[in-house]
Amino acid sequence: MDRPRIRLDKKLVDYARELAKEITDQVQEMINQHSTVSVERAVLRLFGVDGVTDDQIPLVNVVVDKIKEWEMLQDGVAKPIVNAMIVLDKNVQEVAEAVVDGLDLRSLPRVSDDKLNLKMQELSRQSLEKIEKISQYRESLLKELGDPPQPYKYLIVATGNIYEDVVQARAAVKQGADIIAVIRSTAQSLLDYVPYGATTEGYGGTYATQENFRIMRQALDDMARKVGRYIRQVNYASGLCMPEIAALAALEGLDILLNDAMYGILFRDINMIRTFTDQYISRLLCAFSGITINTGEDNYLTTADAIEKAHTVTASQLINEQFAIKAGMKPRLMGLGHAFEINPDIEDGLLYEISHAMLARELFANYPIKYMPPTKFMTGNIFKGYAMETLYNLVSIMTGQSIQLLGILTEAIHTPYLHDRYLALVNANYVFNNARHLRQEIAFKENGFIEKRANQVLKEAVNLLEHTRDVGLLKAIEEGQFADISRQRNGGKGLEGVFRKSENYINPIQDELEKRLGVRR
Amino acid sequence: MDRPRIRLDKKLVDYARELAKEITDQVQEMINQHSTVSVERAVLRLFGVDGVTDDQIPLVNVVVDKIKEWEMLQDGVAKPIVNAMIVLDKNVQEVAEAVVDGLDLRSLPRVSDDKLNLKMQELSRQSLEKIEKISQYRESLLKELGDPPQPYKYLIVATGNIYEDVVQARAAVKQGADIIAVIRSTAQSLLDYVPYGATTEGYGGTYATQENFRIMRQALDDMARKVGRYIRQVNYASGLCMPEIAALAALEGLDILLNDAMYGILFRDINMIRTFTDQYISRLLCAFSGITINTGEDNYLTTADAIEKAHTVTASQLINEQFAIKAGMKPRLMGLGHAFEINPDIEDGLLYEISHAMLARELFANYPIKYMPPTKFMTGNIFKGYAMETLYNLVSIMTGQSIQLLGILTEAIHTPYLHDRYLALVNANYVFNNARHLRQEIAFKENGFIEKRANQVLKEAVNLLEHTRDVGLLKAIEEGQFADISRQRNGGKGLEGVFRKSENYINPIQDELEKRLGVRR
Amino acid sequence: MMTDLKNVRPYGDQLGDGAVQLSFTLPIEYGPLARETAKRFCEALGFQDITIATMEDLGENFTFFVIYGKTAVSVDASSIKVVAPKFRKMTREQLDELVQREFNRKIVVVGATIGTDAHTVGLDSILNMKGFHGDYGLERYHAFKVYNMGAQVSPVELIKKVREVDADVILVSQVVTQRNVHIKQLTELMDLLYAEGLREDLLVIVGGPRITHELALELGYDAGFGAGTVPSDVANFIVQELLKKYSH
Amino acid sequence: MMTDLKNVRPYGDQLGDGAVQLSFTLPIEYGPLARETAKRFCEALGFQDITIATMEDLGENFTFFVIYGKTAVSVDASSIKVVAPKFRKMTREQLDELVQREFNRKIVVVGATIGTDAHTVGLDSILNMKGFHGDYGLERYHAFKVYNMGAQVSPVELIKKVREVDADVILVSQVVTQRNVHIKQLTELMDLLYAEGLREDLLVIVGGPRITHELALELGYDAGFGAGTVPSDVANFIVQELLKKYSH
Ligand code: B12
Ligand code: B12
Ligand SMILES: Cc1ncc(COP(=O)(O)O)c(C=O)c1O
Ligand SMILES: Cc1ncc(COP(=O)(O)O)c(C=O)c1O
Repeated sequence: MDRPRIRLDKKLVDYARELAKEITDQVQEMINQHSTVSVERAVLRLFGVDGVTDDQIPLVNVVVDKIKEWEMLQDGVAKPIVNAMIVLDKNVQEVAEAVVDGLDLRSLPRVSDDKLNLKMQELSRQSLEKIEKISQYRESLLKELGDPPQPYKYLIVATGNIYEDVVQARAAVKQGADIIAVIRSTAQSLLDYVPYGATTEGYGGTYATQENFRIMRQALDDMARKVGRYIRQVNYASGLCMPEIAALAALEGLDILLNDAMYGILFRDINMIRTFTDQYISRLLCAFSGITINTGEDNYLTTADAIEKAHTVTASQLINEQFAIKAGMKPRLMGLGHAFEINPDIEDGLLYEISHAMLARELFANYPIKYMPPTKFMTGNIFKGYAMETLYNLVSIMTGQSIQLLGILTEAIHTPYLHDRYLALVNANYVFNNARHLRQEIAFKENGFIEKRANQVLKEAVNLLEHTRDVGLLKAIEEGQFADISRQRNGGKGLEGVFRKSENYINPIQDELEKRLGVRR
Repeated sequence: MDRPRIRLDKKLVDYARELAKEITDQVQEMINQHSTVSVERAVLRLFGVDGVTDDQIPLVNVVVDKIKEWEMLQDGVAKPIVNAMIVLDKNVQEVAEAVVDGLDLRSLPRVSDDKLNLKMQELSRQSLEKIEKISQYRESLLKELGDPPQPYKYLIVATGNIYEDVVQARAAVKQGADIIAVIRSTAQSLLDYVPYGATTEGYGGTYATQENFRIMRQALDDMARKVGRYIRQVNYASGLCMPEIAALAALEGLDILLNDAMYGILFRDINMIRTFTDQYISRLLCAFSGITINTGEDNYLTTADAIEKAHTVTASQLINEQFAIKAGMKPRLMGLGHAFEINPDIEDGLLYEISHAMLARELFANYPIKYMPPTKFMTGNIFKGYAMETLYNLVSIMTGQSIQLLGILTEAIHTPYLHDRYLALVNANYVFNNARHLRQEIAFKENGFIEKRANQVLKEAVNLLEHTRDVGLLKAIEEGQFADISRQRNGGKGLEGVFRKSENYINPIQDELEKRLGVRR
Repeated sequence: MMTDLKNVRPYGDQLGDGAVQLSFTLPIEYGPLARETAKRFCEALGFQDITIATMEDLGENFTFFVIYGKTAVSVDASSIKVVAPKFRKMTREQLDELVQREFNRKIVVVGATIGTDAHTVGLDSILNMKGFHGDYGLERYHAFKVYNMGAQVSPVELIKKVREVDADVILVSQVVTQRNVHIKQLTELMDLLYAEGLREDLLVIVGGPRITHELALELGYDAGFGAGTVPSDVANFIVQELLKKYSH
Repeated sequence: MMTDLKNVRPYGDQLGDGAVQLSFTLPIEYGPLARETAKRFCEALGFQDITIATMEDLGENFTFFVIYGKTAVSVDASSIKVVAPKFRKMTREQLDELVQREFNRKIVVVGATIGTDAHTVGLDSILNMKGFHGDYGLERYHAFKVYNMGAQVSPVELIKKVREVDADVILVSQVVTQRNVHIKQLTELMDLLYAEGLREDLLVIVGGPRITHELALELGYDAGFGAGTVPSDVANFIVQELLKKYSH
């Protein structure tokens, strides 16, 4: 016995998964009919288009916007670009630059479909081979340096300045961090482009850029060799540029991306179809490049009550799981989320927390699930907050969680100071070590509170999923079934960037990914 | 199931108790042959002698010293004093004052033994009736106000000034304390008298005096009525004046006394015979007046390693238990001690702590055992210390401990500040409430680490007890078997205050107590 | 404890001891020089009896300290005039009745988190039925008609709503305070209210965990409510303040 | 992080921000006046951007605060001369060999916790075989002959022992510092050593969690060792210092 168990109603578990599958099957049909500007930009990025204009607009944005303007986007960005490459005998970057400089692709002659397809496949294969190499290198580094024991200690840096982030990340790794996430600048999720280059000014976080990824990656690999354990790097494939960020992350060897099928819709008011489509492509990329996704179920509990709405976390996890399966992801990459967010004044709140943590653990037994710390009930009493984090860390080691986002004692006050992060590690290092094998030594009472509560939450999740299956996920979101937030299918940000694929639509990267991942549609 | 269980080797448990009984039987024989100046002074105090001389020497000290000087002490102090009362037709206080003023009791005629015995019995009964009334009053107050749930939250105050102590105690009770202990001034345990009156100057603590007891008692009763729960008061029957403090505590209605059969010997270098004799009489008084004793096994772990020497705690608890039984104490008054003192850097240290806590809980299932917080490994990192206290509180509520001396985050720095105590309560209130019924929901693995470790400690305790039985407790202490400290039977402080009882020795209070408690020897 | 308000100083374990706990990080390598620098720093702040309770190596030439010190600094609290929203506490029933009697209509309240701020929980807990800490929200009162616009509302949208529903009161929430973004956003709203000639007719109230009444007044608002505010405080303030306003 | 040593200031999340956390209690009733008084107090210490993170009612007219503030105060660390016992770190084997070679006998050490202080764990961890934190104690060295007198030893007893065993080094421990009792006791010992004409011949070293080298020097001791001392530090200091002494 390597952790305690609870018995879940097996039939109910199967039924819940079946419901989630039906729900996502419906949505996937819609996804298959759509593409988005970010998907197309991701294709260009993977083909090798890089750089920005003098006004700091990424070339990929200029090109996609032009092609859209020329009403050629419904076929996908690949065709006209590759056509130009062949006709003009230029590489993709040169073509993109030419477009920026005024080249009108409509003016070019069309090469044969065969020629076009051959070239597109070649470019896609080259691109994916590059990614494959990168992920193989990371695998081997992980083997060489060794994987730290779970739960991994996950810490955030958020200075706004990538170079200062590096200093703080290095210190955190020395103190024991296993995973470093660079929080993005507040506004980035609503930007319909990916900023460029190294950045030193951010707002509550640091911009996610390819160069920033590279700088942090190098710093973490340096430190990893120094401390002799592999250090994982995290960013966000979330917001309006999911597919592009996933592409850049794959190219720069990131390990984990925050990526949720519904977060953007609910918490950032991004159009549903945009988000569903983007998440699919971004997950294909993650699946292929071995990037773990972390879903955002913790967010449900920052607005809703963590006991009353525990089942929404479970329902969302199951939906995220099915979407991930559709994108060819294996359980080992599915870092489904949950959180320790129950009001600390509740009698036996800890029993609820244990129960909810066990439910997630049992449902997703070998998944690298991600556990989020108390935030909502953290107050300016940093001492009490530190006590809450102690129990949070204990529940994690006791129930066998995988990824532990460490709680920060000043959560209610400011983004973490350097020593706030240190103290978070002091706490986790103490608890994880001091209670290392507790989970092998305890059992929860059969048919006791913990087991019963977990089954009850599961039942409530099934009820929600049943209703969602009946009305459809889009309708359920319109009704406000998730997080008490209602969004309309024709509303939200980024709608203008969604388009219906034509019959002639081609996305060679997607095709190649689907082929290799065995999810060919 | 109201708490988790572990299976102890039943035979070993019985054998351990049998050994402890044999060990204490031997010592009790020696105790029966001795009395001490403090025992005699306690008799006078219970008869009603009060007050100090102009030089602040308690009348009881002057009287006993005189009687000793007159070589009349071997018969006990009661006889000459009561003889004087009858002859001079004075009350006991008047006689004592007369002695201070120079009256030589040798000069008085002797009344008949019958008369003497009658009067002594009368005085003893009056005295015990008074105590009985006081303890009945406390019982009824406890019933009226209600007993808080266990573990009781025990806090110390230690300003040195009884009036300032009252302010701090009141604040602590408001914040949730169930028990208030006034720490004694550092030097008091080695004073061979009990200071007098209200005191405002102490050194790392406040002097234990009858008046200070009264002042604090009144403050606590006031607060108890305000907060609607009974508040217990603690002091120390330890050091050179155990019996007298026990007498004063009984008279002032204290609820708990720190009282250990060996602490004074080992940690204060007090003579063995003195301590053994004093503890017996003080425990008769506690047993009669319903005062819970708290033993000091935690002290073993401040010098020795808490894992290596865990069995010394168990052995001492068993010895304390047998001594207490001999004094007519019921389990409900035996607050045997143990502590959470394992190095926090030890892997699985928490499993050891749980195991040791369970061992104490199982061995003394319905006893009000007292659990002491981390002290030795507390550092200037008050945050880490606060995390340690969180786990300490969790272990307590999880294993069903009775009396919880709350840990103070500044343990390594200074005696508690007002808000240090507050933060201790914030921590305990949070953990106890949030994990209230955890103990009903978990079980420890059968034959797992926790159960095996507990049996191993028990086995080691038995080995130590066996050796102690073989050589005798006095010899074992001389050998340094307990706390690695060696004390000689003819050494130590207070030896000059011990004397062998003559054949005519009478201690009417002791006789009456033994009779009523059914431990007549 | 009876204090001399003229001379208030921190209390550790006796009156006047001036005991304070500090923690901070110095960007200096762990070692004796770091220790001495920390001590000098505390001296420069005016502390004596400085105990470096712990000093820990954060790596990368940073050192963390926990320190206890004593200070002779004291504050004359008797001369402080506290600024806080003024109202006497009436029950919900009393307020509802009062509004019924004096206004004979509902008081119209528009609430929003303005600017880039996306935090709604605080505002919701003042407005929603459920309220906060067992204290019912404004929607539960007969006295109020509440429009809750949610988060990331621009001042222009907010003002549009105010006109549309003929509001008596605006409640704005601001939670994010990094780089003083809240001050920027609150100033923008107030300027627009003046520009639109709406300021006079409205009660404009701001709340949030780092909002103080003092700050609110400085920015031209009628009141500021901070951490731990309960809805009934806000309800009482609104009703009593409007009564004053209309009786003038 | 490379710091300008001339200008060292606390670091929260960026260089020079001067961020400090404080906590303390004021003897004043929980409420707005307490909050304002706390703020003024922090201002008087020289803090700006003061955030009262929490304010809690301790009862009996006491209020507890956790506060974050920023200060412009900085320290010139480049001008600080650190006082610390000086020695270079040699291994136990090297020291044993060195003593064997240079002294050709064992160095005699007498250790004691003096006065009313009953704490022995710290001293024991320097002297006992077992040592501290995996670093062996002086008894483990061939270089030393150790006499550990334990706790509550009076200066007179200690000196008697020193004469008896012809000691080279005295190690005293002082843990309790309440009301500066350690200073009293350390002074008493040093006075007696001078009075007895023994000071010159001996290395006299003091240790304890709140002992600093600076304080030790002030009191006339040769060195002071604080929290976290390992026995090998003390061993190195003793041997190297005695070598210096004898080579003069
Ligand atoms: C929940 C939460 C979120 C949720 C918000 C969900 C939602 N719909 O509200 C999510 C996850 C989306 C979120 C996101 C972010 N958050 Co946030 N979040 C929090 C958190 C954990 C709790 C806030 C909360 O709900 N408190 C409970 C309510 C009841 O308290 P309250 O807001 O103080 O309200 C009370 C009073 O202030 C007052 N009040 C409040 N408003 C009003 C209005 C009126 C009119 C009145 C009268 C009274 C009043 O009454 C209420 C009841 O007493 C806090 C940390 C914490 N524990 O405080 C961080 C925190 C506020 N967030 C923070 C940050 C930085 C962010 C992000 C910018 C992070 C990032 N880089 O992405 C993002 C961006 C959001 C944005 N654009 O604004 C910081 C703010 C730092 C600062 N001082 O500026 C905090 C402090 C966390 C931290 N330490 O970094 N967050
Ligand atoms: C264990 C302990 C006890 C035990 C002592 C057992 C024993 N035989 O030593 C007992 C329970 C008996 C005890 C009693 C008391 N204690 Co006590 N005790 C502690 C405790 C928990 C741990 C101390 C310890 O062992 N530390 C571990 C050792 C290894 O660390 P160290 O002493 O710092 O030693 C290291 C260095 O300082 C240095 N060092 C130390 N000595 C020397 C000497 C030399 C020559 C050198 C080179 C180096 C050196 O090297 C060591 C290794 O690095 C502390 C709290 C704490 N966590 O620190 C309180 C503490 C020290 N005790 C305290 C008090 C007040 C008392 C009492 C007075 C309480 C009372 N009112 O009854 C009594 C009275 C004792 C007396 N007369 O002195 C206070 C002191 C407050 C102050 N600043 O003055 C403390 C801080 C607790 C508190 N917060 O109140 N205590
Ligand atoms: C899935 C997911 N994406 C993104 C974010 C971050 O927010 P933003 O949308 O501002 O990048 C979160 C935050 O918790 C999240 O859970
Ligand atoms: C049984 C017992 N008596 C007394 C004391 C207090 O010490 P002192 O002897 O100084 O009163 C303790 C301290 O832990 C103790 O455990």
